[in-house]
Amino acid sequence: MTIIVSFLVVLMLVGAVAASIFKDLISAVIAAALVSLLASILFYFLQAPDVAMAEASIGAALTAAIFIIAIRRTKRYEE
Amino acid sequence: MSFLNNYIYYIGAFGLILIGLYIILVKRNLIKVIVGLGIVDTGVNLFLISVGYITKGTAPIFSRPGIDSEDMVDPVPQALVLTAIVIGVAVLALALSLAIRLYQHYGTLNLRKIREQKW
Amino acid sequence: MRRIVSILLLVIVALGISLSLAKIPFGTPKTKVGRHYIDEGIKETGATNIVTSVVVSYRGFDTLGEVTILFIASIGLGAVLSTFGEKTVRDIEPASLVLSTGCRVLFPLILIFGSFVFIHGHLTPGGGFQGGAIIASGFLLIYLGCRERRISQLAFNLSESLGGLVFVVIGLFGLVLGGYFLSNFLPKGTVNTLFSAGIIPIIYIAIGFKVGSELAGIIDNLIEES
Amino acid sequence: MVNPVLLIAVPLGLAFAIPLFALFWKAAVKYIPPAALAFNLVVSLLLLPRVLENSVIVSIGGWQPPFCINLVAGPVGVLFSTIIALVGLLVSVYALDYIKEGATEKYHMLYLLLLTGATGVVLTGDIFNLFVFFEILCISSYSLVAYLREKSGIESAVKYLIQGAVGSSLLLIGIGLLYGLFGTLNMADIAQSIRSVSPISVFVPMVLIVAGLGVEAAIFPLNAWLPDAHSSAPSSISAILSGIAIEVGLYAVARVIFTIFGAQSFLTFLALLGILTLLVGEMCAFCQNNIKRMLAYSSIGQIGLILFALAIATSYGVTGGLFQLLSHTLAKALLFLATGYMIYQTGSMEISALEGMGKKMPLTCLAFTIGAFSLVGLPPFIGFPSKFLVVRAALVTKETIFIIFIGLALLGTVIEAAYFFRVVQVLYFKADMTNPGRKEAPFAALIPMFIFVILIVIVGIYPKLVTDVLNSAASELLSRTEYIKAVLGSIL
Repeated sequence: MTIIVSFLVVLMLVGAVAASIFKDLISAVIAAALVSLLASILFYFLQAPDVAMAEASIGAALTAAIFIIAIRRTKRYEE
Repeated sequence: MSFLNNYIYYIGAFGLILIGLYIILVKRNLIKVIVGLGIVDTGVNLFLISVGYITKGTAPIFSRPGIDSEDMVDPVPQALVLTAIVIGVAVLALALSLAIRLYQHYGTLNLRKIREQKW
Repeated sequence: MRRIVSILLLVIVALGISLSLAKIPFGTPKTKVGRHYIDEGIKETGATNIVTSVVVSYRGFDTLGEVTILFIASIGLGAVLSTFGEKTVRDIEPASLVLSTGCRVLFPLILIFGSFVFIHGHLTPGGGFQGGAIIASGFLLIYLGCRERRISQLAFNLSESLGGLVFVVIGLFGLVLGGYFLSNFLPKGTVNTLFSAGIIPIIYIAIGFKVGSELAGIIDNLIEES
Repeated sequence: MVNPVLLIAVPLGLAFAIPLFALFWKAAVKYIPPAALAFNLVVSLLLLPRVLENSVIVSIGGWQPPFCINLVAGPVGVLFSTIIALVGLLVSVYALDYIKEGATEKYHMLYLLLLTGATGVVLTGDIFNLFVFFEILCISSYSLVAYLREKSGIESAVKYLIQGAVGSSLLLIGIGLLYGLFGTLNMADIAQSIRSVSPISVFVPMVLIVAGLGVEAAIFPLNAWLPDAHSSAPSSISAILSGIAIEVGLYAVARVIFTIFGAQSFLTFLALLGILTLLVGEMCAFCQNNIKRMLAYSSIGQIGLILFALAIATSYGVTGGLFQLLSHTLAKALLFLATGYMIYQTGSMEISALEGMGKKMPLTCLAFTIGAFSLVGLPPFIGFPSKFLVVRAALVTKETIFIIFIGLALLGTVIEAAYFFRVVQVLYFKADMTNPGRKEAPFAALIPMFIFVILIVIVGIYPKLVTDVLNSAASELLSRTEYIKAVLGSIL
């Protein structure tokens, strides 16, 4: 169990670092959504199913969608 | 192993918070900064939930009769985090709408170039 | 330069927090309020999902504030983005037949699932926020798949303000009938059935409508306006 | 028997009802905020005599504290809610005529929700609930700063939002740490058990919470957003942000420091921060050519003085701080309201563009002058007794450090006098030859301005009118044990 959790945490931190590095904002947003998704799995492991549902639907899906809509209205690449 | 067992969630939570704060402090692109805000929010939420966890606990739901209430995890942080998630998405949506308007006015999202006002 | 200063700042923050965390060991029971909710929650509120009873009943005032925040965000977004009718007409490429039919088939199913989640909020995991978010994702699907459709902003606004009003009015009824704002003045019913827990399911349904229409309104504003 | 929860529930319900109202009777929407705030004012004034004897504790949902959220309507809370309702009512009357462009019904909703959030912050007795109401206050101010959708407004709203969002994340981490340490969120309950853990582990959450609240309270290193936001918002919103939002932030800081943590050792540091805030604010204000930016920096200076007075933490000091807070609220709201129509007439925010306005808009300029004199601290206006109380409180402590600080504060006042007199001189003594035709502000704007003027003069002449309330508010803020006993001992 600890190993799975550690793997997920490391993956999550890698996702966060990737969100900081990517110059393509859409990729950065996808990486941030991955962070949210992994966090929602961690919430499930922490016995918080309500929060896991909320994080997966609001944090990962809807936030990523509004980010992508906003990026389409502005600029895709960071200069 | 016991170190990992005890601290892995805290490490994850504060790792996210620190990476998010780093993005906010260092990055120039407004959308990137807003992504950073989202990551900080996720980290804070993970931290709150791990504060309420009890080793080998169960979810605080009496889904079948006769379930043992002794080792249920704390429901309060979960309620707080539900609130915090919604507040987070509200702030992000407002920030993105401002970013769209800002881009229409300035043609750029680079915060260092947007300096109409000075001290 | 900026980078070094920020990293130094972050190191200080990290040190401070880890200092304080040493006093909060992971995984040990240390809560006093939470214990009370677990022990007394079912008796006092009639909801089997303790998180729901905390969200709607014990800390219902927070939840009222929280739906207000979402309401403010959606109004503020409208105020910032609205163009007052002077829209530039964009040529929208219609989606393929398969995509738009698929969206039309899925949309009611998503709606039903979302409603199920918030109607059963007091019995199973889930509730107004999760159900509302699921409903909003159904609307997102419609916006992406059937682009020529547009749901009127007015419907969203009305549903938002009705949801909010129901919450406040139930609270005031509680004040009049039970003596406390948001007190549970309805009979609690049989635990673990749909019609139980008094005002909790009613409030969660109101929240579900409100959150769903607010999130959908935010998406609508972002896609259509500006 | 009036229930304090109505102060929050009724405006909230009315704000939710505005979209429904707009459907049937659009013209009436703008009268809802004045109506709601008038209701709040009446309820607060009805509560005021009662809470002077005993704090009214109401629990939400009918459970015992600490198991539910409770509202604590003590002297401080009701004093603040009265100020919020009064200033909010006057400014909303002003806005009836001032706000014409944009989505006006959205303006009125956001305005009402902002003030509801402020009322919630001052009344709540639960730290997470405080965070939620704080977010209501902040998020509605972000959107209102951007309301005009001009270049500068959007830019300052973005800056404000980013700093505010980081601040609220820090606040939430602090609250999480407190919950981890004590397992409760009720402020009285935390205060009761705060001595049971070592001071060092409480120190980190305290710093995080004060830093998070300090962003909104504009304490020195955290106030970069303030001049931009206050100068580019519509003038009625600048009046509210300067007159109410910062003050509510300061209240939250004071409540956290005094009641929850009871941190004596932190106070000298806060006094230092206050004096730094004051000097930085006044000096920057002196250099400004833009009148709204000048007023915004002057708010920073005043906030510094209030923070310093609160950090003296004697009965005199806190009374003086609260009095100074009241006088700043009235005077600064008046100044922004008067400036709003001056800018509207001249079309420019430069101070030099205001030449000869004393002839064109005599009443507005008279109101501006009275506000400026009161802020500087001239008798017979309210600023004089309040500054006098602060100075006396600092001298009575007989501690060298506070006496040095109050000397610096008086230096700040001299700078303040210099830049306000400069503006007054431009208004009256620089003759402007072009078109001296009078063009006064409309009636709906003059009435609230002159009510402010009357309040400033009356309280300036008879400070006794408010000192009783301020005294008992100060003693409530300072006595932790009374607060704990009131909340955990008696349930309404």
